[in-house]
Amino acid sequence: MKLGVYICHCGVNIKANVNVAKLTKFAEQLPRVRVARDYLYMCSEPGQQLIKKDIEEHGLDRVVVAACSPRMHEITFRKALRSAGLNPHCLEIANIREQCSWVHEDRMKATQKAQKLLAAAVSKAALLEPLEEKEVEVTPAALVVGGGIAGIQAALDIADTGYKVYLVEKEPSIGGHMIQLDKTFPTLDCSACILTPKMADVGNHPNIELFSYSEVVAVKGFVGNFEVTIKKKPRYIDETKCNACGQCAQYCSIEVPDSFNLNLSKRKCIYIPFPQSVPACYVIDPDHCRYLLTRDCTQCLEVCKQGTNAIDFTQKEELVEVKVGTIVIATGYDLFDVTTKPEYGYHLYDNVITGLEFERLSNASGPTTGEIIINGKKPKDVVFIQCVGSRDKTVGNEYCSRVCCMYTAKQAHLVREKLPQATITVFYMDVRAFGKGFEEFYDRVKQEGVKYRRGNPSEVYRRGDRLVVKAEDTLQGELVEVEADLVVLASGIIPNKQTAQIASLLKLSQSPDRFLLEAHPKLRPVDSASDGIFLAGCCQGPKDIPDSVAQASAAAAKSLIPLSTGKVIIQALTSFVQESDCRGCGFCVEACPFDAIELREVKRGRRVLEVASVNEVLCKGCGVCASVCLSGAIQQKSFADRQILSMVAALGEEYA
Amino acid sequence: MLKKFDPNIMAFLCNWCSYAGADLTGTSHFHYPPNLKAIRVMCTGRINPLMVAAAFRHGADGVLISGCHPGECHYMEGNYLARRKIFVFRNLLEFVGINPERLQMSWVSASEGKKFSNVVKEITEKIKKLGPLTTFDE
Amino acid sequence: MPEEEWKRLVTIGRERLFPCIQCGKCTGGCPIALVCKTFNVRRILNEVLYTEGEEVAHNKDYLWNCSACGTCMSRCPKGVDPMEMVLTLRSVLVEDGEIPAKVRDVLKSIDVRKNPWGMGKDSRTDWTRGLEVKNIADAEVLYYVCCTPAFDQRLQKVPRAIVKAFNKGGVNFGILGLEEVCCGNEIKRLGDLWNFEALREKNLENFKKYPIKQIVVTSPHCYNSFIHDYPGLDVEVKHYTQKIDELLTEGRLAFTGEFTKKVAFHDPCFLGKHNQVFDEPRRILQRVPGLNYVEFDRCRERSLCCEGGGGRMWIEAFDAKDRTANLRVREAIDLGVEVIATSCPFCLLTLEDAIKIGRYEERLKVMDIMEIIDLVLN
Amino acid sequence: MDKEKLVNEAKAVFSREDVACLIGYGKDSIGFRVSPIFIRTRDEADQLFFSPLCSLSLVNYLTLEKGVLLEGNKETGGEKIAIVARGCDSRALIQLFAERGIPREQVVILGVPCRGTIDLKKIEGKFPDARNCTEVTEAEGMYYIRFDNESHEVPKEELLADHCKHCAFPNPLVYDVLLEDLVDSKGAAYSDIEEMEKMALEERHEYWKDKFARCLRCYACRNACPLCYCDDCILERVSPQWVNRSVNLSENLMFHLARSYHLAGRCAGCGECERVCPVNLPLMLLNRKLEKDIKNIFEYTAGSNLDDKPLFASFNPKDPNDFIF
Amino acid sequence: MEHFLLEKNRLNEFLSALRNYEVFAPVRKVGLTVFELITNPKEAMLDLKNQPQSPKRVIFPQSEILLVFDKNNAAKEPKGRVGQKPQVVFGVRPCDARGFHMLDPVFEREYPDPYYLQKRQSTLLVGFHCSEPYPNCFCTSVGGNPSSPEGLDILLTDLGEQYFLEVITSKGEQVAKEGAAVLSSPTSQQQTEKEKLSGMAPQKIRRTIDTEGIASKIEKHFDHSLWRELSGKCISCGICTYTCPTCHCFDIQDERVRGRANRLRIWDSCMFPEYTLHASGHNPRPTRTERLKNRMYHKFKQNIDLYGVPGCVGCGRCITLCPENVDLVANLKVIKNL
Repeated sequence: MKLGVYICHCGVNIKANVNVAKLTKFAEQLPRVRVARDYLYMCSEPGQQLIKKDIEEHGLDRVVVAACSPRMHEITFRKALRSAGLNPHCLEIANIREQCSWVHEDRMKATQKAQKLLAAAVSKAALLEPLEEKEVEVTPAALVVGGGIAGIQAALDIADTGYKVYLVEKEPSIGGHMIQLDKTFPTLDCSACILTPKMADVGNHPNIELFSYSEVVAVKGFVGNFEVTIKKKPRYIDETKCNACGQCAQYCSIEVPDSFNLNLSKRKCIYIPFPQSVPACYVIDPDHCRYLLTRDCTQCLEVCKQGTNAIDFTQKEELVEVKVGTIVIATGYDLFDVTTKPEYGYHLYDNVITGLEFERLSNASGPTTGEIIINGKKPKDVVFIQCVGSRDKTVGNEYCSRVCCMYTAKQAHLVREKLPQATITVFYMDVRAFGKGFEEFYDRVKQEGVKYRRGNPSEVYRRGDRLVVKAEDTLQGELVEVEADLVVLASGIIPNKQTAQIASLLKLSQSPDRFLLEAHPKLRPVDSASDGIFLAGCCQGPKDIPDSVAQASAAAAKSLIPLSTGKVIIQALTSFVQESDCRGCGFCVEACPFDAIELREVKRGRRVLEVASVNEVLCKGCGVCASVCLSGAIQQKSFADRQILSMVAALGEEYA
Repeated sequence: MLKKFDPNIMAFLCNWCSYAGADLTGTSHFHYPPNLKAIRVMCTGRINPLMVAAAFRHGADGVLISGCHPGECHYMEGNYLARRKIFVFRNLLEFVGINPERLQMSWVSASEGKKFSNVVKEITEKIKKLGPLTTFDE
Repeated sequence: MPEEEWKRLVTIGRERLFPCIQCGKCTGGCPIALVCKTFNVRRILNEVLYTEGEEVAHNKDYLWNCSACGTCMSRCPKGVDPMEMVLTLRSVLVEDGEIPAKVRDVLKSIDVRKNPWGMGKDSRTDWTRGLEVKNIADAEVLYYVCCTPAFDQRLQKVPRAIVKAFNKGGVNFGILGLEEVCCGNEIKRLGDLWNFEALREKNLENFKKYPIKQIVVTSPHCYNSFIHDYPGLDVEVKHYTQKIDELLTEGRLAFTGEFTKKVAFHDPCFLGKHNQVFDEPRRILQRVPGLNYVEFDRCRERSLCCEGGGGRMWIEAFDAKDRTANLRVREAIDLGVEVIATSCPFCLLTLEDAIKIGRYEERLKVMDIMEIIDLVLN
Repeated sequence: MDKEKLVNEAKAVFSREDVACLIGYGKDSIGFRVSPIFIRTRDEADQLFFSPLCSLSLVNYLTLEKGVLLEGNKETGGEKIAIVARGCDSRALIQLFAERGIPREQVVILGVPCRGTIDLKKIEGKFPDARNCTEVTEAEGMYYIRFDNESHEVPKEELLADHCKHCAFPNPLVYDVLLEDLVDSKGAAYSDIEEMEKMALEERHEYWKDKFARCLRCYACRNACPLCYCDDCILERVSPQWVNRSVNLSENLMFHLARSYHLAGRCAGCGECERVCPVNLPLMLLNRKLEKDIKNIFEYTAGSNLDDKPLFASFNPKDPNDFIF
Repeated sequence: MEHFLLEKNRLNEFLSALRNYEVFAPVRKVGLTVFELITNPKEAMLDLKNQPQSPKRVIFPQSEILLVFDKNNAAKEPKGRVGQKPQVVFGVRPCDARGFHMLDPVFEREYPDPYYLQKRQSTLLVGFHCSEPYPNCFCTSVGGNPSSPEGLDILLTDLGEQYFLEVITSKGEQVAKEGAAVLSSPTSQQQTEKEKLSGMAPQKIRRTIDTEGIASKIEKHFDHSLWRELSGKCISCGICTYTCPTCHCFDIQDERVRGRANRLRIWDSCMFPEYTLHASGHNPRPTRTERLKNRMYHKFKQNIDLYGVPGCVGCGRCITLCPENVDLVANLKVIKNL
């Protein structure tokens, strides 16, 4: 057995805190080590060449790299091994950067620790075995969860490439939050005008199967072969028959708050969320429908019978199973609940509204047909308060929501446009106008006479029939009380309330801000940590529309990789059974979370007995089986007991 | 003069949460004592408590096992299975007179870089207070 | 005062300001800033951040302006506690002997007489005259009276009413009598951590001496102190409004009389903002037959401080153009209420002064909830 | 126990043609000793007996070098093995069946309700010179012992094996033939363990150090255990080497930690490990400590139900979590 | 050789006088009597019964470090082994002393074993006349005697208030000299008393077997099916071999823990399946039947062939301690009667 050890300086990242020269000397005297070298950047092309050359010249069997985390460059070095003709699994990485040089100050101690980590890696490497990687076929279809702008974009991009897409949206229509917006910053395009054509494309696309008013309830399998269960909620209307004539709604006698308009107006109990809904199909609100609740009203049914006869009260919840190769998550965001900040009086005063409510108020299809009328009056003084629920530790949202500064600027502009006489004050902590055209737009709004005052208002209260916004103008260092008829709270973005559920369904991680965690913040921003699952839009973090669209297209492109290659390599770290040691107790079978192990009969001498057997396609390589096996018969490749124990033993030794 | 006790702490970290979390600690340059040395496993469910015993036998004064938060296991339930085994094994250790505090477990997600450094600091302090484990010195 | 705690207050306290982004929400919400231009909490924090801690305290009389209402603490988006820093700076002043004369008197009184009012120790139980009140040695629930209602003749009505109500409700309670000493809430907030420590020790010793199951207090200030400043006290502490509300809910107490006035409740800061007790006083008032309950616009979390806390009972604000209690009284007049109800001895005194200053005695009264209860209980 | 009934039932078992061997208890010629005996023919069944002296478990013979018991050293085919089993033995059997150590169909169980058995070390200590014991019976909390033409009465408590004192399963939980009426059983009690738990950590440490330092690593505890039956024990392997061959406190402790951990959620409580130990290690304390915790916390009792999932292959999301950071 | 008398109450003084020796004596530990190095004579517990382990381990320890490897893989002698103090093993039963006689040729002949011999030479055995044999003792059947001085350097006989002390060897004489201060001369009456006790001792042995011709029977019936019957209850543990005064099989292992690397000699047991397991996986003694037969063959055939005596001193431990009552004497009888 011949080992090569390669120690990376990582520029100064490792070298500054670990004595690389000493480490190299140390490596040279470790058992079975044939060559030990250090280099400025091991991951660079010349660095890899060094390894390849040694493999060829010295006939190395195993390679140990002491560098950054294996989560960083394991694949890089495996490729290097492969290209030099060595099995890529004959590689062990000692993580002396993330878990050593970057976290310890004392250079001597960091070097000692690096020695131990290296010794452990070397002792494990000597026990590594070449592994075979297997390929499996990929189901040529994708699932997109969420029908907002990100989901729509991802679905269209994948479908346009020729693959089947299942798009699941929990609301009766796709469109997401974007369809509720009035104008978009900084260009002031009409949000609906640019979105509805895309929605229609989705509705008409031959490769897209839209599940609206549906939810994903179960996901099994792995990249290339996911099995997804979708729950279709009953609309009580036959999608194929309804022509959205709207007669039913005219006859319906039940009025309920219109959630599309954020309850600023009413809608009927049988309704279409908005005129351009996709699918263009009505839906019955089961919580209020008199027929469904008490069976004493059939108004809509009667009128529809005379038309397309689309209403069907017998509809039941339906579970549909689909198979896909990849998944794009685009579950979007929810608005921060401003009632948790009582100082702003949102729960008390009608003329304190959220930014999204302002969008509906300002929208031509909104409850006031686009006129800014509050409590029957046009406001004379309008105050915008920024950062409500963003950058706020007390409500657990430490992050910046990234869109509020600009949507506030846009809304201030819309007020100026619609109410030229009004005074407009924006209270801000910092104006973050970082995007293309943002700063220019901010300038423009200020030129339009919008007063920007630096200070985070502390409270809103009533004085007579007006509101007072009390704040310190921190640039003046004085307390100000600004009177207003309309206060708009720039409420921040929080992860969709179903995010945790989605995360547990798909075994995804959430970052501390509760958004879904990407595989790498810089280099894999659209991948999740699970192969074949990608993130798009605000589910991963607050974003504006162009960023969401960009990420959606990126996620689509990433998810197309396995679809178009048609094959994925299944990970090699599966379990295996040493049959002669197996006593067939079945503990591993019971413990395996993936049903990847079964008992099968074998003949041993004249005896017929049962032993465990691993299905390598189903095995995910967690190693749970190995830890419950009493006879040590089932082991995980590259993480076998003897390999782990050798590391334990090496870490226990003291090195000079 | 006695040499100041510098405990040897071994950690088994699951690849998906805690090892990634420990990497994030590094990327964020949060410092922690160098006493802890990690062994990567794919899942805490892989860890056999006998590995902990072996760690003690081979010179560890303390052992940390860290994985995904309950319900967040990359393999669905490995961390739950690990928790049960480690719980039982800690009781066994305590019963034979080995302080169970020497075997610590934590849930550290891939995003909890700060938490990981805090956990390491805390466990290092704990083990320092307990002093060297001499039971397996022979 | 252990040296470590001292270090924490001064040094670590500064570190806690590092997340501050100078957004001004503290000053924006500060009731004192409303009446007193020189007092700007945000700026104080900034100065502490710019300088090395201690010296920033000196020559800043306005540090004594803070009423410790806790508004800034509850609103800060970064979880910084600006109030705590102001109070810490006060303790630097006390340590260095830079103490206003009136405060010095209070602290001396505490040191010698264990009450801030300069009253003789022996007169602490004068308020019980004509009432039968058990000593805690024979009871389960400790009624902790507080110095202010015990000594102030105007306020003595309140503990007397509490005693009557508790007796009616069948509460097995007793008092510490002459053994009672100040809780130290105000003393700590005046920056005298040493005297506070002595009081805390004395109180804990008192509480340990008897098998106390519960402590009920008159003053929100005592309530706050026992809840937050007494680690190691593991007895349940209740404000009297909580206890009365409980008695009413359980049907052990019922109102028979009527009180046909328009009433608004003024939230004491140490009950509301500091300890989130909002509902109990309101529930009590709404049960009073005939009472027309209205709400101040600024109520609950947004309530306006009366300027009676943080030791401000003994210090006039520097550079003040008005008093917030006066503003509060004007709000009440605008609202058209006849009675401001409150449940704090300090609020009662400050608001009563404000009514006198505004010459509203004919139109407006301030009453403790217990005084109203006393009227409707018979 | 009625010897006649035992012998008759045993003979009845042999009238079935598929039973190749019956494992039972036989009286040894010297002292109070009882031996396992292997009956292969109907007539040999007369040697069988059962008394409170039958403190050993026979279950391990089912798995010990499979096949040795069967006629002509045949590999196990269709032949069945009959076995005399007490309450604890039946738990071991259930556990064995559950983990496929041997198929249920291959075992014919003659169940014996058991009132507790005598610790050989105790009775030999009391009567070291007894040559030939003829009878031991139990009534009203006393043992009536006859040997070498002498008769003695000894309080049961004095001779009862320690692990029998806390027995919660005196009756066989699984059997084909029941040899006597069931006896009253009491709930599980762990006063001995609780006492140990009250000791200071250091005190317990010293206690066990003293014990484990004596261990000879003769493997009798493992070999006698009905549930230690791997063909190739991991504790003797060289790769991975969990335990070194050296016999010293460290390695002995490793060995015993591993042994008791491997029995967590599996130990049937028969006390064999403790009985066979030549240096008197109180191994059942370890097993019972784990049994107690597992029962109290996971509501799991090994060998009580054929359908139970293995303890460590299952979990409850509500399992204890407060020891975790 | 000389005879002395030692007052029982001066035994501690006698032991204290042996300053130049490391004294091993039976001590009571966790309910067992075991031989250990004592520092205080009061620890000694002169219980001849209830010794589950023979003093064999004092000279031939269960694990013994032979070599220590340093970082450069250079081997060194372990510390403390060379030039150690002479040892006294106190309280040895005559059968166990005889056991050393059985071990000596094994370690002396062909390949003299320095580890054993060095210690053996510097060790003195002080034995006790065995007046109360165990129920399973059968020393007289294998050429022993409960009062035999064979293998001992000093033999003590319990006379009630005194010990009758016989010096057997010149090594023993040295010890007697060191402890001379507490020794006196016996009276002739005491001499007679001692001889009377010696004469009575063999009669107390209750288990006997005539071993004459056993060796040939074993050889003749090597493939008899009866062996399987005899071994049925054996569970292949190591108790019989590990407690036997004459078993001497060992294994050599290299072990590395915490950077310490040692070459060790560790007892092995022919009752373990691994004992004869070949690397190929083949095992010439695959079951307990072959193993039990081998042990008897070795003791009662092979040992006689090699050294002229059975490799058994009749201490009875393997019978008493066998958890499943595999009874050597009974088994020998079965073989004999074939």
